[in-house]
Amino acid sequence: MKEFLVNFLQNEILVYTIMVVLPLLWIIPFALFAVWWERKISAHMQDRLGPMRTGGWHGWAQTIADILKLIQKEDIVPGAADRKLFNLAPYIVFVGSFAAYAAIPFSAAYVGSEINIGLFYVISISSLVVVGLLMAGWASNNKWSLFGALRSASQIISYEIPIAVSLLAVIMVVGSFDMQEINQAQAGWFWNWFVFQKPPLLFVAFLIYFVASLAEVNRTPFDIPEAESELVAGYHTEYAGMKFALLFLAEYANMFAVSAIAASVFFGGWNSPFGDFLTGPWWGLFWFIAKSMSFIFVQMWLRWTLPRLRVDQLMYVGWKVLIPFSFAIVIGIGFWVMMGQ
Amino acid sequence: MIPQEICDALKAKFPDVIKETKIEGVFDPYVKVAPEKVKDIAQFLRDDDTLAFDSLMCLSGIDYTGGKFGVVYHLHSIKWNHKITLKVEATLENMHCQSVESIWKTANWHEREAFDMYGIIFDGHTDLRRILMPYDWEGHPLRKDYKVPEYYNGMKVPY
Amino acid sequence: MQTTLVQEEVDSRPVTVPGFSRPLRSHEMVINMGPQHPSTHGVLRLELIVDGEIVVDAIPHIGYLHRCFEKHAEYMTNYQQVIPYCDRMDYVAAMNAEFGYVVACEKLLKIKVPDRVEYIRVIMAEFQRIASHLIAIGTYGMDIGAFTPFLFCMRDREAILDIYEQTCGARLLYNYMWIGGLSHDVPADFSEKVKRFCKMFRGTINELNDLLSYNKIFVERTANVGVLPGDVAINCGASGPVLRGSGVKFDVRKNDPYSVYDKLDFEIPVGKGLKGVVGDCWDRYMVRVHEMEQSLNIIEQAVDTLPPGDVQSAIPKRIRPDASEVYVRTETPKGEIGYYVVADGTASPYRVKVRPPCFVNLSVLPAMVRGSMIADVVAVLGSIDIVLGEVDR
Amino acid sequence: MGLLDQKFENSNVIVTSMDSLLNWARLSSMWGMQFGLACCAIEMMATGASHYDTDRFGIFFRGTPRQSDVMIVAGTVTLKMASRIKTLYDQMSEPRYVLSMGSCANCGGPYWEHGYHVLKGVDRIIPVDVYVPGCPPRPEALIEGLMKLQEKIRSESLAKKKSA
Repeated sequence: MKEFLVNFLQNEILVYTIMVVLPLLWIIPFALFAVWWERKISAHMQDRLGPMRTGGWHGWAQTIADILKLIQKEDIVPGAADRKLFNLAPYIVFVGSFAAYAAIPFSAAYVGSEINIGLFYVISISSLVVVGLLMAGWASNNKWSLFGALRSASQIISYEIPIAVSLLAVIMVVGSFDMQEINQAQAGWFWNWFVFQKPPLLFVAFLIYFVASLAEVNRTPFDIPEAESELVAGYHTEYAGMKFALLFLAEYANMFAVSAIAASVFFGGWNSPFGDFLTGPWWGLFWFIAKSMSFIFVQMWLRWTLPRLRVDQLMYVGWKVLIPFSFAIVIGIGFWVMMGQ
Repeated sequence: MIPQEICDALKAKFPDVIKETKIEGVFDPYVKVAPEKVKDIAQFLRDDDTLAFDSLMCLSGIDYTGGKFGVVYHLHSIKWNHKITLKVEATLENMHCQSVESIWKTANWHEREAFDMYGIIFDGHTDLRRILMPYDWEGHPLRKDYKVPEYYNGMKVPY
Repeated sequence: MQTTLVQEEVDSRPVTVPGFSRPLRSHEMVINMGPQHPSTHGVLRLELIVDGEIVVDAIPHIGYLHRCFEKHAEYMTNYQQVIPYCDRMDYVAAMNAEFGYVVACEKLLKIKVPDRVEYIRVIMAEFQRIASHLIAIGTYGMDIGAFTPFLFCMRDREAILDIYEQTCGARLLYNYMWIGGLSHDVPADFSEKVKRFCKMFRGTINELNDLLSYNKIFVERTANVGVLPGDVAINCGASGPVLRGSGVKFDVRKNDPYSVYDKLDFEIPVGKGLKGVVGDCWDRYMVRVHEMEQSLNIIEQAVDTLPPGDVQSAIPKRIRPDASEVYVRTETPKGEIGYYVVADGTASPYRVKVRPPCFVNLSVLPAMVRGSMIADVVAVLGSIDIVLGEVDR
Repeated sequence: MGLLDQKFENSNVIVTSMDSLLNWARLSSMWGMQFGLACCAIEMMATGASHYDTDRFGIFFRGTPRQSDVMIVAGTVTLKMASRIKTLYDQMSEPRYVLSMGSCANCGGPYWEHGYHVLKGVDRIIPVDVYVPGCPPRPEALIEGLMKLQEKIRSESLAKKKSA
């Protein structure tokens, strides 16, 4: 796609700009509808209807109204807050989650940046979010926010490790960090997907990744940083209006990012599940988004079903369960790959 | 134990602090005692094996008008399933009464409430503060002669 | 809410901070939980002194909903007028709150109410117990982080409210039990409705158990948390599920029966420490679930033996008891409610003192949360199931 | 601002259509504050729960005042609580609305005469947009009150708001 655009527009800077803007064009409508979708899904799980009025058909315009309203809201900075950090934090959070999209392959023809350390880049850049959250919590000068920020920092840092190590298992099989190469390695029928390879090691690796990714995006049962019933609203307790909307948007963008990684690393990414059936760049996009969305659905499903862990139990799961298992899998895969050669 | 036996046991142990006992003609038989001996009596009632009043059901303050106040203790024994009521009288000149907080922890908040509502001071209470009313409220609202203030913190109180 | 981090040397003397109840040491911080906080179940304020996530001390501040019930009771023109205020005291279990008051007044007046009235009262009180426990369990799930059980509980509660609405026209605050009788007789198809509900609700309890009670995360969060030993519970005056959760088999309905509870057959569930120690949050929670099952048993028996008759025949024309006083306690969903009614021979009570169950149960909270984590405070507070209207009156 | 006010007074197509868009957004997404005081709070919970479901109107409850638009004062306001309610109202960001639910919040309700610790009407400390009578109001009544508030928002205008 890059070559095509360069040939077409004859301007590399313009092409790069377009390539960058494309994921943004996806994230914003996605986040808008994901919020609506989540409200509808949760409502139907709870014997309710969810938004019904706004925009006519089943309240489809609910989140659009929400965002338009949030734009109109007064932008409050609490008097005792650290003004600079308070204002900067939502942008850092958003940049952190948005930058991860640069290396995610949406289709065989499109990936924002074809860097050969793609997966490594995604893992590391998404850690930027934690800086933003810490800033938000600290600058609010509110004790609940501070608790939320400290909890999210400890949580995200702890769960980065099992995520990275479980993805390492796949990297060892492929022998490359390049996301496109990982996707190409899973071409063909669905049993070629890594989740079904080297049974059951990579399947367990996927489970570890999925559990840890829930913690990474602060979803139940690991939503302790914003635990409504404990910390009021966690790190964004003091945020109002558009800044809150940005934090909210970033949360959903993050949700999609981790689901997209799960889809492309373990579930064949843009590959069709049925060999050559419905392949091509556009169908690739379709398969990729469909797979990611199904993970998002599972995330929502879990959120409206499970209770929340306590902070020490969360650390227990991270350090004493997920990390040892993920290391064991890496060692197992190492032996397997070595034997195969 | 029937109430008569409880009264007899109390009279035998504390011959001079029991002011009045009433068993017949009332729904809840009661023993009226001196306010400065409540704690000893309570200790005895709880620790004596045949009485074993392990729970204080209720502690109420009451204003008998004319400057006379009272504290009423409703006791119950889960072990023996019998009840007795203790009564104590205080006057406007001497609003003191011994605290039974160290005997039954239930009394802690109940005594604070009686203090808040009637101004009865419980000697030996660890934390005798207002409980329901704001800490800067003036007066004790459940007294019969209580007058509602016109304003509190700039807010008009009467309708 | 202002941040009050006191920087001192580690071994320094405690520093008194203006506006807070307790001196602080250098590594401690005060956080103010409430009066507006999603999980304080109303307007409770907890002053938490924390060392990181560990709670060093919790100091409850109540009175944010002090609506002067006792003053109103003294100023009413007759005994009957106090009943609506009883409703508003425990607004989650209004039937049970007014039950205690009417039993006390009937004892003062030495009235014997007809059997039909007693049975209908028991049915209504047990329905209210289920409704109240549904709210308790639902909000407890929400405190722990599970949102969906709350909505399921509220949905089932609506079925009970429908029965109430058919009977007396109100959803929440009924003024249904009058001194000596009831405001309305039950509707014609009452028995079938009640039986249908009982059948439906047994299934719902199983659903609730699957979704919440035996959920691994829920058990992890609640078992071994906020342990209250039985002897401490008795000494602190705890009652209701809090007392029974600690393994003490005491229920006013059985041990000091009122109304027709002595003619009905039911069990008293107690905490057994199945998932942890006896007296932890899970035990208190589970006692509520089992109590709902027992309430269904009581309702079914009472509906089967519901005698015919007039529900207003025993209502006295003139309510003017002789100068006397009475203390009556009954079992509400939260624990035992006690009414100490002093009559002076006039038409209105001289003094009505309420012994609110939640008031006493809440005073146990600091002992239960010391040394646990902030998240546990929420878990323990939810397991006590307080209603602030009753704590503050 | 004289000139600009003048222009807004004669509401033209742009202003009115902008008005209706912004009003639509505000009235379709009235996030309530998760804040109950007394009996009415239980009915408010029932209104938010499965049977009545305020989420149909886009109303759901936020725990923090910063992110909420409508404060439903559900229950008796006591003198001890009054200053806290004022603080919470001040913490909410504009545009904000107050719905007074139930007789107690309207005027003191059954506690108006002898309630020495009850504030007789929340409108003595904060401005109220909609009053819902009842003790407690049924969920239908609360929904009606919320729809009245929607009507009120619908009639707001950029121009009028400045002059008001």
